[in-house]
Amino acid sequence: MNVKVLYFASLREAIGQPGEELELPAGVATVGALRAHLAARGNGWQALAGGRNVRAAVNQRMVGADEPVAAGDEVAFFPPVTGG
Amino acid sequence: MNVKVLYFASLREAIGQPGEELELPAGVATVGALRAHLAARGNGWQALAGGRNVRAAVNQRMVGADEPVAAGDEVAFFPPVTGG
Amino acid sequence: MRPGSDFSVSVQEADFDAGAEMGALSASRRDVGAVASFVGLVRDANDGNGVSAMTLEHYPGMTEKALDEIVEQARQRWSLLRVRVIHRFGRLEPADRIVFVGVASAHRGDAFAACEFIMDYLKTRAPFWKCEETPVGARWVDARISDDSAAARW
Amino acid sequence: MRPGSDFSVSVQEADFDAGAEMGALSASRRDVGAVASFVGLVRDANDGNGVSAMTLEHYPGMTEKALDEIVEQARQRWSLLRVRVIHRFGRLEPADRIVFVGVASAHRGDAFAACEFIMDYLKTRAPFWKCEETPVGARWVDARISDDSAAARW
Repeated sequence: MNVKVLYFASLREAIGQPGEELELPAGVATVGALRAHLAARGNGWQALAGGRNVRAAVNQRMVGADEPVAAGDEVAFFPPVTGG
Repeated sequence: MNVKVLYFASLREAIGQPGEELELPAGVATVGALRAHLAARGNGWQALAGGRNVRAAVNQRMVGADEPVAAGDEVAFFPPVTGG
Repeated sequence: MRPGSDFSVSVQEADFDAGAEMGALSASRRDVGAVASFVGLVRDANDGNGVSAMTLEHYPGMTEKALDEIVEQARQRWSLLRVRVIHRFGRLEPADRIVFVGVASAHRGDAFAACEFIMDYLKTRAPFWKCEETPVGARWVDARISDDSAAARW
Repeated sequence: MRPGSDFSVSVQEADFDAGAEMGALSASRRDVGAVASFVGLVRDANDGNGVSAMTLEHYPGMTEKALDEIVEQARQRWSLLRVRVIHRFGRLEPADRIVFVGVASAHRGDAFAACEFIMDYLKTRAPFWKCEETPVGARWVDARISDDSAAARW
Protein backbone atom coordinates (compact mmCIF):
# COMPACT_ATOMS: atom_id res chain seq x y z
CA MET A 1 0.00 0.00 0.00
CA ASN A 2 2.03 2.92 -1.35
CA VAL A 3 1.33 6.63 -1.05
CA LYS A 4 3.06 9.52 -2.77
CA VAL A 5 4.17 12.22 -0.35
CA LEU A 6 5.04 15.78 -1.44
CA TYR A 7 6.72 18.63 0.47
CA PHE A 8 6.58 22.29 -0.47
CA ALA A 9 8.33 25.57 0.31
CA SER A 10 10.18 25.73 3.66
CA LEU A 11 9.21 22.11 4.42
CA ARG A 12 10.74 20.93 1.15
CA GLU A 13 13.92 22.82 2.02
CA ALA A 14 14.09 21.48 5.58
CA ILE A 15 13.50 17.89 4.49
CA GLY A 16 15.82 18.26 1.53
CA GLN A 17 13.61 16.64 -1.11
CA PRO A 18 10.38 17.48 -2.93
CA GLY A 19 8.71 14.14 -2.18
CA GLU A 20 8.92 10.39 -2.03
CA GLU A 21 7.03 7.15 -2.53
CA LEU A 22 6.27 5.52 0.78
CA GLU A 23 4.84 2.26 2.03
CA LEU A 24 2.50 3.05 4.89
CA PRO A 25 3.55 1.33 8.14
CA ALA A 26 0.90 -0.64 10.00
CA GLY A 27 -1.33 1.59 12.08
CA VAL A 28 -0.82 4.71 9.96
CA ALA A 29 -4.23 5.43 8.47
CA THR A 30 -4.66 9.21 8.71
CA VAL A 31 -2.84 12.33 7.61
CA GLY A 32 -2.02 13.13 11.23
CA ALA A 33 -0.55 9.68 11.86
CA LEU A 34 1.51 9.89 8.68
CA ARG A 35 2.83 13.27 9.71
CA ALA A 36 3.86 11.96 13.14
CA HIS A 37 5.48 8.93 11.54
CA LEU A 38 7.57 11.11 9.24
CA ALA A 39 8.51 13.61 11.96
CA ALA A 40 9.85 10.71 14.06
CA ARG A 41 12.65 10.26 11.50
CA GLY A 42 14.35 13.25 13.15
CA ASN A 43 16.69 15.81 11.52
CA GLY A 44 14.95 17.86 8.83
CA TRP A 45 11.80 15.83 9.27
CA GLN A 46 11.24 17.50 12.60
CA ALA A 47 9.84 20.37 10.58
CA LEU A 48 6.71 18.16 10.55
CA ALA A 49 6.64 17.76 14.34
CA GLY A 50 3.57 18.60 16.39
CA GLY A 51 3.31 22.28 17.26
CA ARG A 52 4.72 23.35 13.87
CA ASN A 53 2.23 25.12 11.64
CA VAL A 54 1.86 22.50 8.93
CA ARG A 55 -1.01 22.10 6.48
CA ALA A 56 -1.86 19.02 4.47
CA ALA A 57 -3.67 18.01 1.32
CA VAL A 58 -4.85 14.58 0.20
CA ASN A 59 -5.30 14.14 -3.53
CA GLN A 60 -4.88 17.91 -3.95
CA ARG A 61 -7.56 18.96 -1.46
CA MET A 62 -6.76 20.68 1.83
CA VAL A 63 -7.70 18.40 4.71
CA GLY A 64 -7.44 18.11 8.47
CA ALA A 65 -5.32 15.68 10.49
CA ASP A 66 -8.15 13.13 10.75
CA GLU A 67 -8.40 12.65 6.99
CA PRO A 68 -7.93 8.96 6.06
CA VAL A 69 -5.00 8.00 3.88
CA ALA A 70 -5.48 5.10 1.46
CA ALA A 71 -3.38 3.24 -1.10
CA GLY A 72 -2.57 5.35 -4.15
CA ASP A 73 -3.22 8.65 -2.42
CA GLU A 74 -1.12 11.75 -3.03
CA VAL A 75 -0.43 13.38 0.33
CA ALA A 76 1.19 16.82 0.53
CA PHE A 77 2.60 18.68 3.52
CA PHE A 78 3.35 22.39 3.41
CA PRO A 79 3.41 25.57 5.50
CA PRO A 80 0.40 27.93 5.52
CA VAL A 81 0.02 29.38 2.05
CA THR A 82 1.21 32.91 1.21
CA GLY A 83 0.10 33.58 -2.36
CA GLY A 84 -1.87 36.48 -3.78
CA MET B 1 -30.34 90.50 -2.86
CA ASN B 2 -30.25 88.09 -5.81
CA VAL B 3 -29.66 84.37 -5.82
CA LYS B 4 -29.12 82.06 -8.77
CA VAL B 5 -31.42 79.05 -8.73
CA LEU B 6 -30.78 75.90 -10.78
CA TYR B 7 -33.00 72.89 -11.51
CA PHE B 8 -31.84 69.49 -12.72
CA ALA B 9 -33.21 66.32 -14.26
CA SER B 10 -36.94 65.63 -13.66
CA LEU B 11 -37.26 68.89 -11.71
CA ARG B 12 -35.83 70.88 -14.63
CA GLU B 13 -38.33 69.17 -16.94
CA ALA B 14 -41.31 69.74 -14.62
CA ILE B 15 -40.46 73.40 -14.10
CA GLY B 16 -39.63 73.89 -17.76
CA GLN B 17 -36.39 75.80 -17.34
CA PRO B 18 -32.85 75.06 -16.16
CA GLY B 19 -32.70 77.98 -13.74
CA GLU B 20 -33.34 81.62 -13.01
CA GLU B 21 -32.08 84.69 -11.22
CA LEU B 22 -34.30 85.52 -8.28
CA GLU B 23 -34.69 88.33 -5.75
CA LEU B 24 -35.28 86.72 -2.39
CA PRO B 25 -38.60 87.82 -0.85
CA ALA B 26 -38.55 89.13 2.71
CA GLY B 27 -38.51 86.28 5.22
CA VAL B 28 -36.90 83.74 2.91
CA ALA B 29 -33.51 83.02 4.48
CA THR B 30 -33.05 79.25 4.19
CA VAL B 31 -33.06 76.62 1.48
CA GLY B 32 -36.26 75.15 2.89
CA ALA B 33 -38.04 78.52 2.86
CA LEU B 34 -36.88 79.18 -0.69
CA ARG B 35 -38.16 75.79 -1.78
CA ALA B 36 -41.57 76.45 -0.21
CA HIS B 37 -41.69 79.90 -1.81
CA LEU B 38 -41.02 78.45 -5.26
CA ALA B 39 -43.47 75.54 -4.83
CA ALA B 40 -46.21 78.05 -4.00
CA ARG B 41 -46.06 79.32 -7.59
CA GLY B 42 -48.11 76.21 -8.52
CA ASN B 43 -48.09 74.29 -11.84
CA GLY B 44 -44.70 72.68 -12.56
CA TRP B 45 -43.27 74.26 -9.43
CA GLN B 46 -45.30 71.89 -7.35
CA ALA B 47 -42.55 69.38 -8.10
CA LEU B 48 -40.78 71.25 -5.27
CA ALA B 49 -43.67 70.82 -2.83
CA GLY B 50 -43.20 69.26 0.60
CA GLY B 51 -43.34 65.48 0.53
CA ARG B 52 -41.53 65.28 -2.81
CA ASN B 53 -38.06 63.78 -2.60
CA VAL B 54 -36.02 66.88 -3.43
CA ARG B 55 -32.34 67.49 -2.63
CA ALA B 56 -30.60 70.85 -2.55
CA ALA B 57 -27.13 72.30 -2.89
CA VAL B 58 -25.87 75.76 -1.96
CA ASN B 59 -22.77 76.90 -3.79
CA GLN B 60 -22.34 73.38 -5.14
CA ARG B 61 -22.41 71.58 -1.81
CA MET B 62 -25.27 69.30 -0.76
CA VAL B 63 -27.13 70.85 2.18
CA GLY B 64 -30.19 70.37 4.34
CA ALA B 65 -33.34 72.52 4.46
CA ASP B 66 -31.99 74.67 7.30
CA GLU B 67 -28.99 75.90 5.30
CA PRO B 68 -28.97 79.73 5.13
CA VAL B 69 -29.25 81.41 1.74
CA ALA B 70 -27.38 84.69 1.24
CA ALA B 71 -26.93 87.23 -1.56
CA GLY B 72 -24.91 85.87 -4.46
CA ASP B 73 -25.48 82.23 -3.58
CA GLU B 74 -26.04 79.55 -6.19
CA VAL B 75 -28.90 77.32 -5.02
CA ALA B 76 -29.74 74.11 -6.84
CA PHE B 77 -32.74 71.79 -6.50
CA PHE B 78 -32.73 68.26 -7.89
CA PRO B 79 -34.06 64.74 -7.33
CA PRO B 80 -31.92 62.16 -5.50
CA VAL B 81 -28.88 61.44 -7.62
CA THR B 82 -28.63 58.30 -9.76
CA GLY B 83 -25.12 58.30 -11.22
CA GLY B 84 -22.49 55.62 -11.22
CA MET C 1 -7.55 67.13 -8.12
CA ARG C 2 -6.37 67.16 -11.71
CA PRO C 3 -5.52 64.24 -13.98
CA GLY C 4 -1.85 63.33 -13.70
CA SER C 5 -1.65 63.77 -9.93
CA ASP C 6 -1.83 60.83 -7.53
CA PHE C 7 -5.43 61.65 -6.62
CA SER C 8 -7.54 62.81 -9.52
CA VAL C 9 -11.09 62.95 -10.80
CA SER C 10 -12.42 63.60 -14.30
CA VAL C 11 -15.95 64.31 -15.47
CA GLN C 12 -16.09 63.85 -19.21
CA GLU C 13 -18.21 62.91 -22.20
CA ALA C 14 -15.44 60.79 -23.75
CA ASP C 15 -14.91 57.11 -23.06
CA PHE C 16 -11.92 55.99 -20.99
CA ASP C 17 -9.39 53.15 -21.19
CA ALA C 18 -9.86 51.16 -18.00
CA GLY C 19 -6.72 49.10 -18.60
CA ALA C 20 -4.55 52.18 -19.07
CA GLU C 21 -6.06 53.77 -15.96
CA MET C 22 -5.41 50.61 -13.96
CA GLY C 23 -1.82 50.47 -15.16
CA ALA C 24 -1.28 54.13 -14.30
CA LEU C 25 -2.32 53.45 -10.70
CA SER C 26 0.89 51.54 -10.05
CA ALA C 27 3.16 52.90 -12.80
CA SER C 28 6.71 53.83 -11.74
CA ARG C 29 6.07 52.85 -8.12
CA ARG C 30 7.39 49.87 -6.18
CA ASP C 31 5.33 50.37 -3.03
CA VAL C 32 1.92 49.52 -4.49
CA GLY C 33 0.84 46.02 -3.48
CA ALA C 34 -2.84 46.27 -4.40
CA VAL C 35 -4.93 47.92 -7.09
CA ALA C 36 -8.70 47.57 -6.73
CA SER C 37 -10.86 48.95 -9.48
CA PHE C 38 -14.43 49.16 -10.59
CA VAL C 39 -16.09 49.83 -13.93
CA GLY C 40 -19.80 50.54 -14.14
CA LEU C 41 -21.54 49.90 -17.47
CA VAL C 42 -24.93 50.57 -19.05
CA ARG C 43 -27.16 47.47 -18.90
CA ASP C 44 -29.80 46.77 -21.51
CA ALA C 45 -32.43 46.17 -18.86
CA ASN C 46 -33.36 47.91 -15.61
CA ASP C 47 -36.37 47.25 -13.40
CA GLY C 48 -37.87 45.00 -16.04
CA ASN C 49 -37.79 47.44 -18.94
CA GLY C 50 -35.53 47.23 -21.96
CA VAL C 51 -33.12 50.13 -22.14
CA SER C 52 -31.95 51.18 -25.61
CA ALA C 53 -29.89 54.13 -24.38
CA MET C 54 -29.58 56.58 -21.53
CA THR C 55 -28.54 60.16 -21.06
CA LEU C 56 -26.55 61.16 -18.01
CA GLU C 57 -27.20 64.71 -16.89
CA HIS C 58 -24.87 66.31 -14.36
CA TYR C 59 -24.27 69.58 -12.53
CA PRO C 60 -21.12 71.03 -14.06
CA GLY C 61 -18.83 72.44 -11.42
CA MET C 62 -20.48 70.75 -8.48
CA THR C 63 -19.81 67.30 -9.90
CA GLU C 64 -16.02 67.68 -9.75
CA LYS C 65 -16.24 69.17 -6.24
CA ALA C 66 -18.41 66.31 -5.01
CA LEU C 67 -16.05 63.70 -6.44
CA ASP C 68 -13.01 65.51 -4.98
CA GLU C 69 -14.69 65.48 -1.60
CA ILE C 70 -15.56 61.78 -1.80
CA VAL C 71 -11.94 60.95 -2.66
CA GLU C 72 -10.72 63.19 0.18
CA GLN C 73 -12.94 61.33 2.65
CA ALA C 74 -11.56 58.02 1.44
CA ARG C 75 -7.99 59.31 1.93
CA GLN C 76 -8.80 60.25 5.50
CA ARG C 77 -10.15 56.79 6.28
CA TRP C 78 -7.67 54.50 4.55
CA SER C 79 -4.00 54.46 3.66
CA LEU C 80 -4.05 55.13 -0.08
CA LEU C 81 -1.28 55.76 -2.59
CA ARG C 82 -3.29 56.72 -5.67
CA VAL C 83 -6.95 57.18 -6.56
CA ARG C 84 -8.51 57.78 -9.97
CA VAL C 85 -12.20 58.51 -10.58
CA ILE C 86 -13.71 59.07 -14.03
CA HIS C 87 -17.41 59.65 -14.58
CA ARG C 88 -18.96 60.16 -17.98
CA PHE C 89 -22.01 62.22 -18.92
CA GLY C 90 -24.11 62.52 -22.07
CA ARG C 91 -25.80 59.83 -24.13
CA LEU C 92 -24.66 56.24 -23.56
CA GLU C 93 -25.77 52.90 -24.94
CA PRO C 94 -25.86 49.41 -23.39
CA ALA C 95 -22.35 48.02 -22.77
CA ASP C 96 -20.91 51.56 -22.70
CA ARG C 97 -18.70 52.37 -19.71
CA ILE C 98 -20.11 54.93 -17.26
CA VAL C 99 -17.70 55.18 -14.36
CA PHE C 100 -14.22 54.09 -13.34
CA VAL C 101 -12.91 54.02 -9.78
CA GLY C 102 -9.39 52.77 -9.16
CA VAL C 103 -7.48 52.70 -5.87
CA ALA C 104 -3.83 51.82 -5.27
CA SER C 105 -2.58 50.94 -1.81
CA ALA C 106 0.12 48.89 -0.11
CA HIS C 107 -2.45 46.33 1.08
CA ARG C 108 -5.60 44.91 -0.44
CA GLY C 109 -7.89 45.66 2.51
CA ASP C 110 -7.45 49.42 2.10
CA ALA C 111 -7.76 49.24 -1.69
CA PHE C 112 -10.99 47.21 -1.67
CA ALA C 113 -12.64 49.22 1.09
CA ALA C 114 -11.81 52.60 -0.40
CA CYS C 115 -12.91 51.55 -3.90
CA GLU C 116 -16.28 50.32 -2.68
CA PHE C 117 -16.70 53.33 -0.36
CA ILE C 118 -16.07 55.74 -3.23
CA MET C 119 -18.64 53.96 -5.43
CA ASP C 120 -21.24 53.89 -2.65
CA TYR C 121 -20.72 57.56 -1.84
CA LEU C 122 -20.65 58.57 -5.47
CA LYS C 123 -24.04 56.89 -5.93
CA THR C 124 -25.63 59.14 -3.29
CA ARG C 125 -23.47 62.31 -3.30
CA ALA C 126 -22.38 63.03 -6.87
CA PRO C 127 -24.91 65.06 -8.91
CA PHE C 128 -25.62 62.76 -11.85
CA TRP C 129 -29.05 61.76 -13.10
CA LYS C 130 -29.88 58.99 -15.54
CA CYS C 131 -32.68 59.30 -18.07
CA GLU C 132 -33.37 55.98 -19.80
CA GLU C 133 -34.85 55.46 -23.26
CA THR C 134 -37.22 52.47 -23.07
CA PRO C 135 -39.92 51.03 -25.37
CA VAL C 136 -42.50 52.96 -23.31
CA GLY C 137 -40.60 56.24 -23.59
CA ALA C 138 -37.95 58.15 -21.69
CA ARG C 139 -37.96 57.91 -17.91
CA TRP C 140 -35.81 59.30 -15.15
CA VAL C 141 -34.27 56.58 -13.07
CA ASP C 142 -35.44 56.59 -9.46
CA ALA C 143 -32.79 56.57 -6.75
CA ARG C 144 -32.46 53.16 -5.15
CA ILE C 145 -33.05 52.85 -1.45
CA SER C 146 -30.32 50.21 -1.53
CA ASP C 147 -27.87 52.91 -2.61
CA ASP C 148 -28.70 55.01 0.42
CA SER C 149 -28.24 52.04 2.70
CA ALA C 150 -25.00 51.08 0.94
CA ALA C 151 -23.61 54.55 1.59
CA ALA C 152 -24.90 54.54 5.17
CA ARG C 153 -22.80 51.45 5.98
CA TRP C 154 -19.57 53.46 6.00
CA MET D 1 -12.58 26.09 -15.74
CA ARG D 2 -10.56 26.88 -18.83
CA PRO D 3 -9.63 30.27 -20.26
CA GLY D 4 -12.25 31.45 -22.71
CA SER D 5 -15.24 30.29 -20.71
CA ASP D 6 -17.26 32.65 -18.51
CA PHE D 7 -15.60 31.31 -15.36
CA SER D 8 -11.93 30.57 -15.74
CA VAL D 9 -8.68 30.36 -13.82
CA SER D 10 -5.09 30.31 -15.07
CA VAL D 11 -1.89 29.50 -13.22
CA GLN D 12 1.02 30.70 -15.30
CA GLU D 13 4.57 32.02 -15.29
CA ALA D 14 3.81 34.68 -17.91
CA ASP D 15 2.59 38.19 -17.14
CA PHE D 16 -1.00 39.15 -17.94
CA ASP D 17 -2.74 42.20 -19.41
CA ALA D 18 -5.09 43.44 -16.70
CA GLY D 19 -6.81 45.87 -19.05
CA ALA D 20 -7.54 43.18 -21.64
CA GLU D 21 -8.82 40.85 -18.91
CA MET D 22 -11.06 43.57 -17.56
CA GLY D 23 -12.43 44.31 -21.01
CA ALA D 24 -13.06 40.61 -21.66
CA LEU D 25 -15.24 40.43 -18.53
CA SER D 26 -17.96 42.48 -20.20
CA ALA D 27 -17.16 41.95 -23.90
CA SER D 28 -20.12 41.18 -26.18
CA ARG D 29 -22.60 41.30 -23.30
CA ARG D 30 -25.21 43.92 -22.50
CA ASP D 31 -26.28 42.60 -19.11
CA VAL D 32 -23.07 43.40 -17.21
CA GLY D 33 -23.50 46.48 -15.04
CA ALA D 34 -20.46 46.08 -12.83
CA VAL D 35 -16.91 44.82 -13.21
CA ALA D 36 -14.83 44.73 -10.04
CA SER D 37 -11.21 43.73 -10.32
CA PHE D 38 -8.08 43.40 -8.29
CA VAL D 39 -4.40 43.28 -9.19
CA GLY D 40 -1.81 42.25 -6.61
CA LEU D 41 1.78 43.40 -7.17
CA VAL D 42 5.20 42.73 -5.67
CA ARG D 43 6.20 45.49 -3.25
CA ASP D 44 9.82 46.44 -2.64
CA ALA D 45 9.42 46.21 1.12
CA ASN D 46 7.68 43.76 3.45
CA ASP D 47 7.83 43.64 7.24
CA GLY D 48 10.61 46.23 7.26
CA ASN D 49 12.99 44.44 4.90
CA GLY D 50 13.87 45.50 1.38
CA VAL D 51 12.76 42.96 -1.18
CA SER D 52 14.78 42.77 -4.40
CA ALA D 53 12.81 39.85 -5.85
CA MET D 54 10.66 36.90 -4.85
CA THR D 55 9.99 33.43 -6.12
CA LEU D 56 6.48 32.02 -5.99
CA GLU D 57 6.38 28.27 -5.55
CA HIS D 58 3.12 26.44 -6.13
CA TYR D 59 1.64 22.95 -6.15
CA PRO D 60 0.95 22.14 -9.81
CA GLY D 61 -2.40 20.48 -10.24
CA MET D 62 -3.77 21.36 -6.84
CA THR D 63 -3.42 25.08 -7.52
CA GLU D 64 -5.90 25.03 -10.39
CA LYS D 65 -8.31 22.86 -8.39
CA ALA D 66 -8.16 25.18 -5.39
CA LEU D 67 -8.81 28.24 -7.54
CA ASP D 68 -11.68 26.50 -9.34
CA GLU D 69 -13.21 25.64 -5.98
CA ILE D 70 -12.86 29.21 -4.69
CA VAL D 71 -14.59 30.54 -7.82
CA GLU D 72 -17.32 27.91 -7.47
CA GLN D 73 -17.97 28.99 -3.88
CA ALA D 74 -18.25 32.60 -5.01
CA ARG D 75 -20.77 31.59 -7.70
CA GLN D 76 -22.90 29.87 -5.11
CA ARG D 77 -22.97 32.95 -2.89
CA TRP D 78 -23.45 35.76 -5.37
CA SER D 79 -25.09 36.36 -8.72
CA LEU D 80 -22.12 36.46 -11.09
CA LEU D 81 -21.90 36.61 -14.88
CA ARG D 82 -18.16 36.12 -15.40
CA VAL D 83 -15.12 35.50 -13.23
CA ARG D 84 -11.46 35.44 -14.22
CA VAL D 85 -8.58 34.52 -11.93
CA ILE D 86 -4.93 34.53 -12.98
CA HIS D 87 -2.10 33.71 -10.59
CA ARG D 88 1.55 33.76 -11.60
CA PHE D 89 4.39 31.63 -10.24
CA GLY D 90 8.17 31.78 -10.63
CA ARG D 91 10.57 34.67 -10.02
CA LEU D 92 9.04 38.15 -9.79
CA GLU D 93 10.51 41.58 -9.09
CA PRO D 94 9.01 44.64 -7.36
CA ALA D 95 6.18 46.21 -9.38
CA ASP D 96 5.55 42.90 -11.19
CA ARG D 97 1.95 41.71 -11.23
CA ILE D 98 1.21 38.58 -9.17
CA VAL D 99 -2.51 38.00 -9.32
CA PHE D 100 -5.63 39.17 -11.14
CA VAL D 101 -9.19 38.65 -9.96
CA GLY D 102 -12.02 40.08 -12.04
CA VAL D 103 -15.75 39.68 -11.49
CA ALA D 104 -18.62 40.76 -13.74
CA SER D 105 -22.14 41.04 -12.41
CA ALA D 106 -25.36 42.94 -13.03
CA HIS D 107 -24.90 44.94 -9.83
CA ARG D 108 -21.87 46.33 -8.03
CA GLY D 109 -22.60 44.77 -4.63
CA ASP D 110 -22.20 41.24 -5.99
CA ALA D 111 -19.13 42.15 -8.02
CA PHE D 112 -17.29 43.81 -5.11
CA ALA D 113 -18.16 41.13 -2.57
CA ALA D 114 -17.21 38.22 -4.82
CA CYS D 115 -13.95 39.86 -5.89
CA GLU D 116 -12.85 40.47 -2.30
CA PHE D 117 -14.06 37.03 -1.20
CA ILE D 118 -12.03 35.33 -3.92
CA MET D 119 -8.90 37.25 -2.93
CA ASP D 120 -9.39 36.51 0.78
CA TYR D 121 -9.97 32.81 0.13
CA LEU D 122 -7.14 32.58 -2.35
CA LYS D 123 -4.80 33.97 0.31
CA THR D 124 -5.59 31.09 2.67
CA ARG D 125 -6.64 28.22 0.36
CA ALA D 126 -4.53 28.35 -2.80
CA PRO D 127 -1.17 26.54 -2.53
CA PHE D 128 1.33 29.31 -3.29
CA TRP D 129 4.37 30.19 -1.20
CA LYS D 130 6.49 33.30 -1.49
CA CYS D 131 10.24 33.23 -0.95
CA GLU D 132 11.68 36.75 -0.78
CA GLU D 133 15.22 37.82 -1.64
CA THR D 134 16.29 40.44 0.90
CA PRO D 135 19.63 42.06 1.89
CA VAL D 136 19.88 39.49 4.72
CA GLY D 137 19.21 36.55 2.41
CA ALA D 138 16.25 34.58 1.13
CA ARG D 139 13.33 34.02 3.48
CA TRP D 140 10.00 32.30 3.22
CA VAL D 141 7.15 34.70 3.87
CA ASP D 142 5.12 33.81 6.96
CA ALA D 143 1.37 33.56 6.58
CA ARG D 144 -0.38 36.57 8.01
CA ILE D 145 -2.88 36.04 10.79
CA SER D 146 -4.82 38.91 9.20
CA ASP D 147 -5.29 36.76 6.09
CA ASP D 148 -6.91 34.00 8.13
CA SER D 149 -9.23 36.48 9.79
CA ALA D 150 -10.02 38.12 6.44
CA ALA D 151 -11.06 34.73 5.04
CA ALA D 152 -12.98 33.87 8.21
CA ARG D 153 -15.23 36.92 7.73
CA TRP D 154 -17.10 35.28 4.86
